[in-house]
Amino acid sequence: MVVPLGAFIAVSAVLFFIGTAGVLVRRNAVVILMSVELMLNATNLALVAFSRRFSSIDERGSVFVVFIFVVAAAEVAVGLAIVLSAYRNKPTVDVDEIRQLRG
Amino acid sequence: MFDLIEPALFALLTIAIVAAGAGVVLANRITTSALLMAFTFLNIAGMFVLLGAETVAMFQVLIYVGAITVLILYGVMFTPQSPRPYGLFFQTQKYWAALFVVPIAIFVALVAFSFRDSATVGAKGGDLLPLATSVFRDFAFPFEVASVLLLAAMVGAIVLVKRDED
Amino acid sequence: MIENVWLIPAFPLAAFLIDGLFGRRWLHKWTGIIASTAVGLSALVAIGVFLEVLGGRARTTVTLYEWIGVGDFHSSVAALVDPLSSVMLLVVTVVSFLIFVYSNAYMEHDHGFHRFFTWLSLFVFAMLILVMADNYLLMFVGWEGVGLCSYLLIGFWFERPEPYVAAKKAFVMNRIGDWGYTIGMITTFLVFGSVQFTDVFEHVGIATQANLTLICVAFFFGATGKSAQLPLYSWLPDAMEGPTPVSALIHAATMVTAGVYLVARSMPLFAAAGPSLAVVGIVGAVTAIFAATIALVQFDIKRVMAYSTVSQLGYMFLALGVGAPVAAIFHLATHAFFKALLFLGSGSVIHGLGGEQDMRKMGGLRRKLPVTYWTMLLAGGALAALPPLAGFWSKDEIVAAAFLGGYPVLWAVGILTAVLTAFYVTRAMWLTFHGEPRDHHLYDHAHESPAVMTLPLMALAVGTVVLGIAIGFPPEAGFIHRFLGPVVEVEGLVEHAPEAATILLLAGISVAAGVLGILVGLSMYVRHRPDPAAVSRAAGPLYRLLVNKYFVDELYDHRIVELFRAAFGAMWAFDVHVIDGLANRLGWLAATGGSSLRRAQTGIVGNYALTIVAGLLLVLVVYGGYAAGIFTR
Amino acid sequence: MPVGPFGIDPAIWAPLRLVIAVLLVVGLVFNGALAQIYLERKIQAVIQDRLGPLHTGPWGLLQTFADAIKLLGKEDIRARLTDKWFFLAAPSIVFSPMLASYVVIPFAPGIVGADLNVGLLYLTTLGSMTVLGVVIAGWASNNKYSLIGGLRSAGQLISYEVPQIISLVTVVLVVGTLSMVGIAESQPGWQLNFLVLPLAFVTYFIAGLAETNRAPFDLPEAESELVAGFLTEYSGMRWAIFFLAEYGEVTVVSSIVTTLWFGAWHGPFVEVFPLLGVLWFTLKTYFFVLVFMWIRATLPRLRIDQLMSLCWKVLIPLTLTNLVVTATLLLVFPNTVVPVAIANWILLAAFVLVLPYVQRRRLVALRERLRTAA
Repeated sequence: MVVPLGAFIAVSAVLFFIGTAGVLVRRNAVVILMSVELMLNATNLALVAFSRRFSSIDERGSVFVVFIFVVAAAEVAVGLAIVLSAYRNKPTVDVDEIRQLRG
Repeated sequence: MFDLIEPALFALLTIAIVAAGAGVVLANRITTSALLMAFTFLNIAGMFVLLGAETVAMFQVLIYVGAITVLILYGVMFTPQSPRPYGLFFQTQKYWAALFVVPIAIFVALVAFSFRDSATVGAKGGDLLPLATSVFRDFAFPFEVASVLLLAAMVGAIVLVKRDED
Repeated sequence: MIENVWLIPAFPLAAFLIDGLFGRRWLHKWTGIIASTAVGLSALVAIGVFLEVLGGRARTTVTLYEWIGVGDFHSSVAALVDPLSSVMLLVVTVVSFLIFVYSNAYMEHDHGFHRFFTWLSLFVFAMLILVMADNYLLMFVGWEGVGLCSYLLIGFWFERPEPYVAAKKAFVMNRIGDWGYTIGMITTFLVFGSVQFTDVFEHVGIATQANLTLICVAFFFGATGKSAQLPLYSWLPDAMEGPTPVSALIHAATMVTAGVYLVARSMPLFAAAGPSLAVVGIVGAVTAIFAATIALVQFDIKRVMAYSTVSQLGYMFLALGVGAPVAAIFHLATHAFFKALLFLGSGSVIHGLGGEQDMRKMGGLRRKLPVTYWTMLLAGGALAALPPLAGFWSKDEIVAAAFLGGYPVLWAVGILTAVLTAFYVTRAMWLTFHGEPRDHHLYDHAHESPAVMTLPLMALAVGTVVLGIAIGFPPEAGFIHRFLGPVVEVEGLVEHAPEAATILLLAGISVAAGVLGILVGLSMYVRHRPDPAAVSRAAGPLYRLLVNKYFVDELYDHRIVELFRAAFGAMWAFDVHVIDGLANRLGWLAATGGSSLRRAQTGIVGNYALTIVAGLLLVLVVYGGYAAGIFTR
Repeated sequence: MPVGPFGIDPAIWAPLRLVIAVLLVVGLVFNGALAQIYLERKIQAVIQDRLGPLHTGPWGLLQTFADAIKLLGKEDIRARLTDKWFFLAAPSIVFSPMLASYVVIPFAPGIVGADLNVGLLYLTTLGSMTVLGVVIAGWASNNKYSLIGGLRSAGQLISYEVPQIISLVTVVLVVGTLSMVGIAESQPGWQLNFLVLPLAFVTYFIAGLAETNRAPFDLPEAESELVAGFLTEYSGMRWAIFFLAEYGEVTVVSSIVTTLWFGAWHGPFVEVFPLLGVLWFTLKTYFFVLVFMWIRATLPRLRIDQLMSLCWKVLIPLTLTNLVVTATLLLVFPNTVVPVAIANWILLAAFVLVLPYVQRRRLVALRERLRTAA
């Protein structure tokens, strides 16, 4: 492998911040979920890169990636369920308009 | 000859990932951003293959592209396509945001690139065997806990969305 | 018989429980009978005990059970049977029995009949505990018990405001006295490590003079509260609002003597603490003369008796002060009989006149209430200390002891008080029984009391006549001296070997004082030489002073009560503004804190995400800083 | 570098091998599809006691070519309101994974695209990607039938993926490796995995049917309800690509079945002529394609709820028990396969006998309820 580790980390960092920007900027709940997925994937990339580079014998990093898969899947499922049930009692998906839980 | 292809592939994949990622955030229509997201996942799987972690790549595609994207697409289909185009263009604090983000970005880039040591060393036999052993032997218990988590999420999601047959 | 000495208080207690629990619904009139029989039985046991002690039985302590055993402080419910306590038991039970029988008739038409007897039995139970106790703590239980019952019984007719105001006053004054008693008790425990009489009196030597005087003065202050001496006496005249038997029993015979018994019992302490005896003597004498002067101008027959009691108690404390405890106890016994008789007599007069107490409306009742008249005449004579009667023997001994003890001033005061006493007795007797009836309507309706009331009067009359000679004949050497001497006399006291001549001389002088008082009284009221009305006009300011009881109550009200009211006002203000203020301030702090935090909950998911990312960036920066060694250089 | 057959020196044999593989794949897929269409129509005809296509060429052989030319000529119309880019991308998203899955299939002892040691996992992953294509097709054509068809088929594909993967895992447990070549070599002569894991074969085959939207599970294209499911808006060559993809998928499933259960290219004289393996392999694969067509012609279509309940209530429990049983037996008797085989056959027998009995009881109960209701 010729590509240095730093490159992978840089890509994952960029992707991570794109995801964060997505979460902060977009107002549609589903797009926020997608951006969160992007962030998770960025971490996956970094984890695998480190795992391949430093612990390729027992792939400790990749184990975490497996768990991130589990968590991501669960998160999307529950996230969508929440969005849909919120949508059901107020016909909007715009995050700023769902304000019933105001303090 | 091989050492030329990989950087090229890496560059290609990076461009694809960053472009698709930005696309997901900037796209006006949600369906476009959903599919761009799927495309990013595919590219990241490519990155994994590039890193020599085939199993993880396979799982990545199987889980992210196969299941999560479809789930998100379901979500997209159920929620209304809002007429007003969303996007960055109506934000007023653009400059404030930039001011805030740029120094942090530089800082992160510095940290990221500080890992300048040698390239990643791909184990010969791919990562199936080591990954499988460590997941099912050393991390067996967390694996069980993860399965319980999944079950809980599944039940939770079903209960949340179940419409009482009124 | 001594072993079951505990039967004596047990009977009144049982009577109290039975009357109290079943009195209202079932027993009604039977409560009186039950209570009287109970006290009668304890009187018999008391007589048994007295005879046994008389037979030379040594001082014994009958313990019922170990009451408190905390660390080195032990106090048990135990009775101390010795000549002093047996005499007191005898006096209390016999007099109570007679008064119980009397009140059966007196309270007959009162709807609170059963309640009266319940409280009366409880009172007798408490008094017996007080007298029998073998340590200060158990005595204090009795002490408080009698205080409570006096409150309940004074305020018996609580429908009218005066009784319960008087009851409250009595109770508060007693409590102030009890405060003194408690300090005394605590100091004895601190100094001697125990409250048992036997332990305390054996180790008197170990205490310093200062401690001893503190203890004695504290106990004496308690005694003044209970026995209505000078600083805390003003509750007794007001206590006359209660029914007459109550005044007779509590405010003549028993409760008021508790203070005298306390000082007599703690004689070894008082003897060892030099100045305290002098204090007792002086306070006693001053109270005697003070109360006597007020009694001169009272028109309410019961008030006259009340002030006379205060003055007689002053005599007893005078006796204790000059170091003649036996004389004090002797006078206590005799006074219990003839004062109870006087009160009951006036009670039957009031009963006869349908509740009228003002002597100015009476007059010439001699023919209407013959038995009451004769019995009260005897009691009056005893009070005025005429020779054959009981009063003369005991009062004469006190006055003699004062002279022989080296206190000529106190002796003079004693003699002067004797004159005044004789005068107001004759005045009272004359105004009620002799002369022309001033209110014919009352006079026509007046009728002699029924046998149930007159019999006790006669029994008491026999007591006043016989008692004096029986136990006190050879002055200073009578039966009572031989009986009580060893227990109460303490070596440190003034030894006075009486020659016959001085005794006769002193006796003569005191008799002369009494006769003088009577003659002056008769001349004023019978022949009107110095007509009482004219004298009172001439006296002018002095007369008004006496009528208003030296403005003592007003003094108390203005000085002390106002003082307390101001103090409590300040405390109330402090509480409201500072403590409540603090609590409210805390509440306010929480509220405003909460509301300001509430604004952070905008409900917009975006804001929450932003804060999370900001946190993340902060962590990143901090980590980066450390990684790059910026912070650790 | 593997030595070529007939002693060709390795330098030449390596690229040659790849070329042969690609040619084989292209040939199998495209010609295969054509042949399958023809075969399908012929078999259906024979089963329905009719003749099938006759006039175009001897015994109607050229019929599919005629269809192909027709489709090529047809105009690929696209409705204006459809989502332009997705509408066009959908066929390729469905077709390309099918084509990509041939890389891993071993046609002959040496001849395989790439011997990935995660071969089987690679196949399942590609299998799951077609779902995306179907959903996009359904969504992009912007009409109700296609949307519902797309969602239904996505649901069906995802739920049937579970039993499919579990049955594959059972085989992997027995064989021990994920790479297809390894599995193929593990079945010399008569040591077919079919004899060891028949139940896994049956469940995989049923799941396979559902994966390819064929026969009893072809609900999305059910003419009666959803017109053509997600295919309604497609016409001309785009529609043809979808069909090619479907037939290709059928071949992929049958080739997986042959490699995993029926000893891929094993057959008489394979050691002598390795290339002969290709012949055996194609024969076996096409035998199963025929079985696909046979089922298509005989079994009636399943309702969506029956389809789902079959998957979740019957197939998944069955495959899970199968997996658990095989795993425990393998652990208990480490290196012999016999107990596993016995257990599997018993389970299969149980499954086969119990099913009709349960159906009959449920039928009786249903009739009972109807009678009481009436």
